[in-house]
This record gives sequence, C-alpha cells and structure tokens, in this order.
Amino acid sequence: DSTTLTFETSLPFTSHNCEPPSRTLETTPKELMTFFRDMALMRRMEIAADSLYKAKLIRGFCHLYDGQEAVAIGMEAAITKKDCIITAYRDHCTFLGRGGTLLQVFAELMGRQAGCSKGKGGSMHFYKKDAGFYGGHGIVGAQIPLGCGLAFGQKYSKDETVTFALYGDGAANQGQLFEALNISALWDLPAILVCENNHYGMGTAEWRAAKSPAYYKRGDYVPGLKVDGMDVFAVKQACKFAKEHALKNGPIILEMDTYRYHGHSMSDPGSTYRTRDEISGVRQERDPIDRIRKLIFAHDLATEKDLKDIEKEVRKEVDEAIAQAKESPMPEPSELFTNIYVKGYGTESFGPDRKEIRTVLP
Amino acid sequence: DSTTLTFETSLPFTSHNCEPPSRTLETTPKELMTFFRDMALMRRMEIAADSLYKAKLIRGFCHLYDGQEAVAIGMEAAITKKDCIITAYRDHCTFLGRGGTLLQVFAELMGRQAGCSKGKGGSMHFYKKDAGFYGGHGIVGAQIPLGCGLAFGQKYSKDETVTFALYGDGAANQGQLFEALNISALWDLPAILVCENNHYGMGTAEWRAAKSPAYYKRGDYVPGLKVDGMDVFAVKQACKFAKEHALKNGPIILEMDTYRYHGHSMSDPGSTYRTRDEISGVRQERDPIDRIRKLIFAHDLATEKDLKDIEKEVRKEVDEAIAQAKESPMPEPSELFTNIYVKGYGTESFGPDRKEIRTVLP
Amino acid sequence: FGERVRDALNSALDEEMSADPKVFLMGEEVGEYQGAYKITKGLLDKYGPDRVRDTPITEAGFTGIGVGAAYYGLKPVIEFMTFNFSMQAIDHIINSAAKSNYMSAGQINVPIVFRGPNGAAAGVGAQHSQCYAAWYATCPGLKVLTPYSSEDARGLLKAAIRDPDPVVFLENEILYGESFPISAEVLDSSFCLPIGKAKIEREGKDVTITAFSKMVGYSLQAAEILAKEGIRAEVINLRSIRPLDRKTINDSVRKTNRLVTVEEGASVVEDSFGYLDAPVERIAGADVPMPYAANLERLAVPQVEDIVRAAKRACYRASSLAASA
Amino acid sequence: FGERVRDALNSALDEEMSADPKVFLMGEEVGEYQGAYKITKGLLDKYGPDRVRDTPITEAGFTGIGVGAAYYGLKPVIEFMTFNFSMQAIDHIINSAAKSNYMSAGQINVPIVFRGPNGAAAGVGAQHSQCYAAWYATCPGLKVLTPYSSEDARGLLKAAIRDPDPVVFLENEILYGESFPISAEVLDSSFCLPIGKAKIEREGKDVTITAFSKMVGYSLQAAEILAKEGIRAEVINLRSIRPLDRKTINDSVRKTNRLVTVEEGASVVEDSFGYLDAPVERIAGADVPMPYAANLERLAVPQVEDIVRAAKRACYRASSLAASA
Ligand SMILES: Cc1ncc(C[n+]2csc(CCOP(=O)(O)OP(=O)(O)O)c2C)c(N)n1
Ligand SMILES: Cc1ncc(C[n+]2csc(CCOP(=O)(O)OP(=O)(O)O)c2C)c(N)n1
Ligand SMILES: [Mg+2]
Ligand SMILES: [Mg+2]
Repeated sequence: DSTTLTFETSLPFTSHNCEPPSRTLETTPKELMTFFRDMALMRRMEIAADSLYKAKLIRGFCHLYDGQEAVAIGMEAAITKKDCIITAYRDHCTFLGRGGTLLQVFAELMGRQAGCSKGKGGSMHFYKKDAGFYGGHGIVGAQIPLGCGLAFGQKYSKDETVTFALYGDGAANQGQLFEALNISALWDLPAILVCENNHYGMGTAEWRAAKSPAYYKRGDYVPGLKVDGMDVFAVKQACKFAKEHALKNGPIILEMDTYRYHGHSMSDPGSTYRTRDEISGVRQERDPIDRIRKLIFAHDLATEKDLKDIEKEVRKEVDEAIAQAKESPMPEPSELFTNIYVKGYGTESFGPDRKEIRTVLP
Repeated sequence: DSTTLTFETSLPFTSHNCEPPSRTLETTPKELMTFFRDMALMRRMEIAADSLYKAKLIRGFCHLYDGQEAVAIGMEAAITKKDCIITAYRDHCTFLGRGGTLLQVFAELMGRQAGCSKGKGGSMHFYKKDAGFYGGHGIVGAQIPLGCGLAFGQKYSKDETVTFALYGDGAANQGQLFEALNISALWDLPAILVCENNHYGMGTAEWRAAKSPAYYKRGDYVPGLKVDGMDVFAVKQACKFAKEHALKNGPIILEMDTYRYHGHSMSDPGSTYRTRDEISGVRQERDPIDRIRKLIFAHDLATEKDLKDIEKEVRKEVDEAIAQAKESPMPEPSELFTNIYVKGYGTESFGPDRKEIRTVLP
Repeated sequence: FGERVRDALNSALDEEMSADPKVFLMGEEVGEYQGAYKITKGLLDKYGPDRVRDTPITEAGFTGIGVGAAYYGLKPVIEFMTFNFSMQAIDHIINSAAKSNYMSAGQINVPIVFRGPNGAAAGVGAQHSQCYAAWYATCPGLKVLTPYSSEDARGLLKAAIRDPDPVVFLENEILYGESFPISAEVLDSSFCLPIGKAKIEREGKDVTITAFSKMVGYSLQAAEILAKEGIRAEVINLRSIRPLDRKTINDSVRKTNRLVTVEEGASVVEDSFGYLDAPVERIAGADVPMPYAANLERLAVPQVEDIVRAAKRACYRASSLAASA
Repeated sequence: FGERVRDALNSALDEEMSADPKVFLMGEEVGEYQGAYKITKGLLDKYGPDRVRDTPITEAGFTGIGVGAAYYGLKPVIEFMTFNFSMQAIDHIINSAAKSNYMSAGQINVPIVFRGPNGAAAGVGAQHSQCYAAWYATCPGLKVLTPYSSEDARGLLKAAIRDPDPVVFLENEILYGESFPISAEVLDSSFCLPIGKAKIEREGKDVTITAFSKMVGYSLQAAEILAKEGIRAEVINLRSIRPLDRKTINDSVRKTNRLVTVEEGASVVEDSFGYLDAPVERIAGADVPMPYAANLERLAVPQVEDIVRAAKRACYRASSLAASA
C-alpha cells in the first residue's frame, strides 16, 4: 500500500518567469485510493446539493464545484492545515477538503443550527478557521487581497506557512488582484494566487472577459505556472512547488486549467453559452475522477467492483449527512442578534420595529 | 520662420510590444520659439501660484507642474482640440495648454467668479470641455477609466479622435488602471494612457510603490513606449505615434520620464525624500525649457536678449492676469445652490439650517 | 391586463434605445446572457454589440468608462448585477458622476443611469442583500429612484434615461417577476413619470404610510388589514427618494396627523414633518447583517404585521393623547 | 497643560504598538514621510518597517490585505490619507470586515481600525471634503468613533485598537493642530475610553445639543453665546456614533425637553427621542457638493450662529407652546 509509484503529469507545466517543476512524481497506492474516494465524495455531495436545491431545501445562491475537484484535493495533498486557504462563493468542496464535515455542509446549505456557520452564512460563506480556511466570499475578487493579508499575517508571525487564494477566470481581471499582487511582491508575502480557470465567468467565456486569458502570465513581473487542473497530481506538484517558491521568493500565480460541469449557479442551466458537446467532451476526456480511476486500474490497485463499493459508501455517507442535517433545527430567533460583534463587545441592536425589538447584544 | 529643421530626440524610445517611432523629427523655427514661450509661460504661472499660496490668496491643495511642462506642450503639439485630455489634480498647465486663460487659472485658484469653474472647483478641478479638456480629478487613478470612457465616446460616435489620460507613477499601481486597460484592449478603444513618471508619488519613490516601475511595460499585453518627458520633441513624436496607433489598434501606454521641481503640494517641502542634488541635477541637465533654449541658440534663431524679452513679456502677462483675477468678485452666495443639477432639472436643496435655507434649485 | 416589472423595465430600455442612439447599455452579462435577471433580454439582438456591451467583472473599470462616456455626451445605462457590487465603483458614482456638474460649474453634466437590483433578495446572505437607498440618498448631485410597480418601472426608468443628471435606479429582484395592472397610457412609448413626485397608492384619513420599492406592496397589504379594523391608511409610494416629494408627504400628514415610514434597509426618510399628533413611527431593516437561514431572514426585514402594528400604535397613541388633552 | 490632537493620536498609537506586538500600521506615507498629516511621526524609527508599512496608492489592495491580516489575528491600524479614499476600499470595510463575524457565526472576528481625517478640511473642494459618518453609522458590524478633543483622541483610539471588532475612526484634519487641556490620568498609558459612551461637555437645563468631532467645539461656542442670553445649553459630545449612547441623550432630553442635533455632513442621529416639547432641530451640512470658494464653503457647513439660532428656536417654540397650552 505504501509502495512508490512513479509517473508523469498529464501535461508539461507551462511557466512564466520561473523554472517549472518536474513532470515526474511519485505516489503510493494509498494516496491514489484516497484521491479517488475524496473526489468521489465531493462529487456526490455537490450532486446531492443540486437535488436539495431543486427540492427547495436550499435557497438563494448555490454554486457547485463538480468538475473542479482535483484542484481542492491536489492542493490539500501538498500543504498542511497551517497553510491558509481562502476562496470565493464556490466553497463547499474547499471546506470539505480542509476537514469540514458533510453534516456541516448540508446543515449550512439548509440554514440549520448544525451548519458550519450555524445557518447564518449560507452556501457562499463557509469557514473553518481552526484548519486555516478563511471562507467563502461573495464579492468577486475580494478574497485575493484578503488572502495576501493572511500571507502577511503568516510572514509577520514568522510562521513559515503560506496562503492559497483561489479565484476564477472572471475574477482574474479585477483591479484589486493587481493591487494586492504588487504589494505582495514588494513585501515578499508568501501568497499563492490560484486562478481556477474553468473558462467561464457566469456566461462569459474567458476570451470575452480578458484581452489576455493567459492568467499565469498576468502577474507580469510575478512568476506563474499553468497547470492541468484536472490532474490531481499536477495540482499537487504545482502547489508543492509554489509553496516552496512563496516561502523563499514571495508571490506566484498558478493557473489551473479546469472545468465546471454545472451551470454557474442553480439559476443557470449552463448550456446557453457553451455547447453540450464541449461539456461532455471534458467529462469524457479530462474528468479528474476518471483519470484516477484509470490509474488505479492501470496499476491494478482495485477492481471495478471495489470502486463501485467506494462510490456506494460515499453515497451512503452523503445521504446520512443529509438526513442528519434535516433533523437539525433552524437557528433560534435570538441568533439574529448574536455575532454582530464579538461576544461581550456589542451594545444593543434593533429589529425592524424598533419599539418592539430592542436587544442588548450578547 | 517655417524652414524645416531636422534633428533627433534626446534619447531613443524604448518600446514594449510595438515598433518604436523614429528618433528623427522635423520642426520649424516658429515651433521652437512657440515651445519656448509656452513652456516659459507655464513655468512662470506655477511660480506665481506658489507665491499667491504663500500669500494666502490660494487655499487648500495646490499641485504645481513646473518641471513637467514638456509633456503638456509636446502632447498638444501632436493633437487637436477634438482629441480629449483628462488628468489628475496637477492640472493648471494642462488647462492652459488646451487654451484656457491665465485669468481663468488664477481666478479659480483664488476662488473667484472669473475662474474656469467659477470658483467652485478649485485647483484640482479645472475643465475646458469646449477644447476637449475633461478635468482635473482629485482621486488618484480615477481619471484613467474616465479617459477610456471618453475614448469609448469617440469610437461610439465614429469621431476618429483619441483621448489622452494622464496619471502619475503613484497612480500607475491602481487597480482601476488594469480594469480599464483590459476593457479598452477588448474593445479597441482609442485610449492613450500617459504615465507622467516624475519618480515620486508624494514622498514615495517609484521603486517603493511598484515592484516593476517600468510603467510602459505594465500594460502587459498592451503596447507601451518609454519617452524622455523632458524633451518636448520626443513627447510630440510619441504622442503622434500613439494617436495613430490608438486609432488603428486601440490602447497604448506612454511613460514620460519627467520630474517635478516643486514638492507634491504646497505643504510638502519636497526635500525630505529626495536630495537637493537630485533636484538641481535635473534642473541643470534635463530642464525642458533649457533644452529648447539651447536648441534655439544652436540654430541661431534668437539671441539671449530675445529670450529674456520673452520671459519678461510672459511675466507681465502673468502679473496682469493675477491683478485681474484679484478684481474678480467671490461667487454670489446663491451660487452655492447652482449646478448641483443641470439647470431646470433639480428641485430643492437645503442649507445647514434647513429651517433657514431651503432653496428651489435653478 | 398585467405586465411584469421585468418586462416593464425591458420595454423602457428598448424604447429609449430606439428613441435616442446615444443611449447604450453596459454591464456584466447584459448581452449574450440576456441579463443575469433577464432585464436586458433581446436588446443585444436588436441593437447590436456596440450598444449592448458585455463587460468583464470589473465594476470600477466599467463604471468609470461609463461615466467618461457620459462626460462625452453619451447616455450610458450601467447595470450592476446587484447594487452590492456598486461598492466597487462607488467612488465613480459619487466623485466622478455626482460632483462633476458642480465642480465644473455646469460644464460637465453626467447623463448616466446606474441600475440593478438593490436590497434583500431571498436567501442570498449578508454580502448580497444590502440596501443602498440610505447611502445614495445622502448624496447631492445624484437622483435616486425606487420603482415599485410596472408603471413605476417604465415611467421612472424612461425618466432616468432622459434626465441629464446621474440617476441611481434601485430595483428589487423579488419584484421583477410580479405583475401589475397597466394602462394603455403607461404602455405608450411617450409615457414618462416626473422625477421627484410620489404617488398616493391608496387614500386614507387616519394614518400616512410612506414606503418605496417592495415595501409599498407590504404597506398596501397592511392598509388592507388596517381597513378591516376601521383604520384608513393613506399609502404613499415615494418613487423618488432623492429628491423626496416633501409636499405630498406633508399634505398627507396634515390630513392624517400620523406618519409611519417603512423602509427595508437603513432609514432614509429622516425629515421631520410638522402637523404630527404622534411621533413618527419607523419600520426599517433590523440592525444586523442579513442572515441566511429563512427564519432569521424573515426577522431581519420588515413584515406586513410590523407595519400594521406601527400604524395602530400611531393611531391609538394619538387618540389616547387626544383623549387626555 | 495642553496637548494637540495630533500628538494625542500619535501617543495612543505609540503606546498600543508598544503594548501589543500584533498591532501594526499600514497606509500611504505613514512611514518615511511620517504621515501626510504627521500622525504617525517617529513610529517607523521606533518600530521599524515591519510594523509601519508604507503602501502604494492602492486602497482596495492594502485595505483587503489589512482585513486579511486581521482575520489571521493581527491588529492592523489602517490609515486612509483621508476618508474620501476609503470609498476605493469600502467593499472591504463593509463586506469583508463588518460582516465576517456574523457570517461565520463568530469564527472570524476582525480586530482592525480604519482611521484618518474625515469630512471638510479647508479649501480642498468637493472630492476631498466628504463626511462618511452617516454611511458608516448605518452598518451593523462596524463601530464608528468620532473624537473631538485630545482626551477623546487618546482614549478612543486606544479603545479602538484594543477592540476585537472593526472600528471606523473618523478624525478631523482641522482639529489635528488644536490643543486641549489634558489630565495626568488621560496621559497615563493605561488610559482608555469606553466605546459607546457619550460625554457631557457642558451641563445645562434648557436645551440639549448633540454633536461630534469639530462640531462639539462649535456647539460649546454656541452654548457660551446662548448662556449670555440666559439659555443654558447642555452639550453632549457623542464620541461614538455607532453605537450611539441613547441613554445619555435620553437622560438629557428628559431634563431639557429640547434637542438640537449638529452634524457637519449628512444627518446621522436619526433616532426619535421621547420627552420633547419641540421638534428636533437639525443642523447639518448643506445639501451640496463642497464648493471651493471660501465664502461658499462657509455657507456649506454649519456655523456657530446656525446652532445658536436652532437652539433659540427650540426654546422659544417650546415656551410659546407651553404658554399657549
Ligand atoms: C464584484 C462582483 N461582481 C459581480 C458579482 C456577480 N458574480 C458572481 S460570480 C460571477 C462570475 C465569476 O466568475 P469566475 O471568477 O470565473 O468564477 P467561477 O464562478 O467560474 O468559479 C459574477 C459575475 C459578484 N459576486 N461580485
Ligand atoms: C485614491 C487616492 N488615494 C490617495 C490620494 C492622496 N494623494 C493625492 S496625490 C497622491 C500622490 C500621487 O502620486 P503620482 O500618481 O505619482 O502623481 P504626481 O503627484 O507625482 O503627479 C496621493 C497619495 C488621492 N488623492 N486619491
Ligand atoms: Mg470561471
Ligand atoms: Mg509622481
């Protein structure tokens, strides 16, 4: 189980202003099997969220990550929970990758007490500070300077850790990225900007939003690396490389070439601005789970049935978490007024009818 | 007077993603003499503003342009008043270059009715719409997208004209620059971004504010040109080139290597973050007026005394304008409430004491 | 014969674009995607990509470009996918748009419309639910319109586009799908509403209720309930919150002597009005970031019963005062 | 024995930096230049470039970085050269700082201070004179402090830095150079003021005047003038506008039965208070962008005589009402 397997990433890395890491890497059967299971779990979780949404158990926005699992998993495999991660609203799987539970995910999506944000955040606002996950941000691009700020904290505290700030191809044009990158470069912050290029920002294809969609080069004076984001090993290799680089030399950009299978959010069928052929082409040729499945078979690490069994297990886990989440009560009404300020540091607050509800804050 | 003189710009142009224009250019004695006079007038105007400020006849912020005159003059020489210009708060000379009068300048600085903004704008907010000058903006960097918007208007209206948006080296790091540039490049807007690199943003040297102070390259996928901004002919040549480029291919960046002699604004002595030697070195070796003076002598176009006479004339013009400006009355109190909305389109407004002053807007 | 607010907005855009070639649209997903909320549906096809401009997700950049185009004399209509994202560009709305006519003593007017859904939608959490009415309403140089019905949507949007000053046009996502009866007059392409005039949606003598946007509907429901208890509420749809139609409010209050202001976000109507028998009753958004959970969300925004209660309080207090006098 | 507000702010920063290594400063020109208004003078020398960070002119970027550092547990003090430029970064102040503790149900608190001069200075025109008190005061999750005197400056800034929540700290450029008497207690490094408590600067029985920042000084001058005419004004320095010390205001109004609110920018204190014999009198900035010319500028902001007039109106109206009752 811990024998070493050696192989190459699907594609060579393309680099900008730096020497790319080696394509050759090592893994173990155990790691391969873990990757398979973890990605299958994420996939199943997102598909279940889709159903729950359609059943009206989840409200508002809900952005699913299926197709992009290799990025979350490969990144986690390269780093520790002392490294920080921050991302946008498409955050369910990132949270899971950091050690969040399915129950916390589903309960949050349904607005229940057992949710990771006690039902107060919703789909876009997951956090797990104890494992270095700082959200879950709804404003496109805002998480980039925030992530550089985490990196600032790490460097200031001499923690020898790094921050991965994830953002989409749409976000990649945001001015605050360029501002934060310049500051990070001036101050050698251990910030890794990870552009998850799924080729669309909502309904806008990358080339319609960016004059130069070569996102790994957009840092100009900052090094960058283009990575096959559908290959969990390439992601892992790139993140390891980036972490070392960042600790020594400051910021670097990783462009992950990936794909989202779902529409942008639940209101987007996801098929008006791209062809069904394009989607099924990616599913057939580049699916990150399939790639691992094939590797497992190629190395004879499990049978078709073994993997089916894992998928069944995963399905059960998800179903159980959903059942549990449904049991979790809605937040107490008094929670409306908690956490506006740190406990003990607020004063008072009012409801819509100030004469009726005036609360001394906890 | 209209014989052709041929010579070379002080330095070769350095280019990014484009073929630089030729260093060789032609001028006439007339143009040379005009450049001298116009720059001398600007210089004198700014020095007079300095005195008026010290005499407490000008209040608030006041940013002087002396040292940078070649940029305003060279640019005007290459374009027409149908082309647009927009700049930041250091706007007195740009306004003059567009055909504004000394009286309008000084009256505005003193907050008088005869000011170009009737005393309501102040030093940072000069405009001359009829000559394509759109201000005069106090928020660092904001004028860049605004300028691209003017270029949008020109293209939309098929006017075959271009916009020059001027900004400082400090402003060059602003995120909105990168946002506007991307959009301009996507839409081929005839926008010319002119970075007046005077090497300091307030007290911050360029290299402390920018990881890459090669501003002509900061457009990444957008072409750029580095220009000796102390050489009015280089500026003229570059602006002509840029205009042609922009009409055909969309945006381009011009970095003008220039220098401000004064402090950032009147409260900055300008000598804590740079040495007096540095300043006097530039004055001696690169002064834009001196350069023209030397060319005039080299081509025997005027005597020392001729130029002295011009300088005297210029001084008199300035003094007269100041005298006139002092005669101009303060705005009528009723002007407090004009121009909040377009005439006839407002409703009412209030003074600090709503019970006392409630005005139906003009 | 009803029309949805969405269609009313769409037809207003369509007609103004067809009437004036200087009008163009710009924003995220307004073109090929037909609008994130389909307000701009069909307009790309009809007017082409020069006049319906899909932008990257860079609000500061495209808003600045819009304002610059307005300086030049075009009439941009800028869509914010939601007004929450207007914060990225708020410097251009305030400093570049609202103040230019004044700073230039009338040289540079800025005929631009900033529009999009504002305030609470359903279940979208704290970062996507803010109401910007109170902020923009404090800014001289801006006009701030808040349509409720399809008539409002058409009439006010057309007015906003024709206006030579910058207009912040605050729509409401939940109203987009609502239908309102609409007259032939309103459907006429010449139809337009005056900026700064409120509309009395329901007449009454006992208490004045002012509201805008979605809260007008709630107030009408409250008035219905109050009527059953013999309280005749006058419901004023403010339509414009800058300028505020003080005359209409004052005239109403002079009649009813009682005022309830209803606002979904932070308080806007901070004027003191005369002729009051009872203190102004204010119903507004709770003093909390918007929570996600459905039950908390409901507690965070005004409900019909809040309005009913406040109106009764105003009436009973007033009458008890009168009795004791 | 007086101290300038500038020095009070400087010493507060100095002491809190020395007390807590997690405190650091960030902003434009705060280091080598010693601060555009010299508030951070000497601190770079004393604490070094790791803790006194000069930034490029990119407010969105460095504010976001500051907020991120606060997520991580540091205690950043972010200087805006003036609060006008906070608009570039306002999304981070509101969406990233103010809402995070709530959205994360208490996981991510944000101990950060945003400080700098706010509101009108002298002769700096429309884009550099805006008062942001009204905007920030509407935002749950933020605390908004508005020092007037040197005591306020020291005590409130130290409180802000020690506080675990995001604090918007609105200074006033014109006050920087003003000296105020200051006690030994206030000079002690342990000194700190509670957040949310107003201070009665002058006691009086006839009319309550609430004000913050520079307007406290104007109100005290007005009270002096009123005293000569036999009107004893109570002047409340609000110190904090979010939270607002309703109790102190209410207690005062219960005594005087008359209220004048004085605000340099747009109205903040929108609460209704009970016990009033006369309607609230509001003095606030004029409804115009700030003009440059000195005479117009004076008309645009409240003057002492405006306060005097409003106070008299409140008193005479009240007494004439009393007479007619
Ligand atoms: C500042 C801002 N503008 C607009 C939006 C609306 N919006 C949410 S997600 C999104 C598309 C983002 O695309 P991308 O960055 O590629 O990320 P992806 O959704 O593909 O993961 C848009 C426009 C927003 N949330 N924030
Ligand atoms: C957004 C913003 N931040 C800060 C300021 C304050 N400020 C005014 S000018 C200036 C320096 C700008 O330097 P640069 O862009 O190089 O232009 P220069 O003054 O050298 O012409 C600063 C920081 C401002 N006006 N706007
Ligand atoms: Mg994308
Ligand atoms: Mg400069």
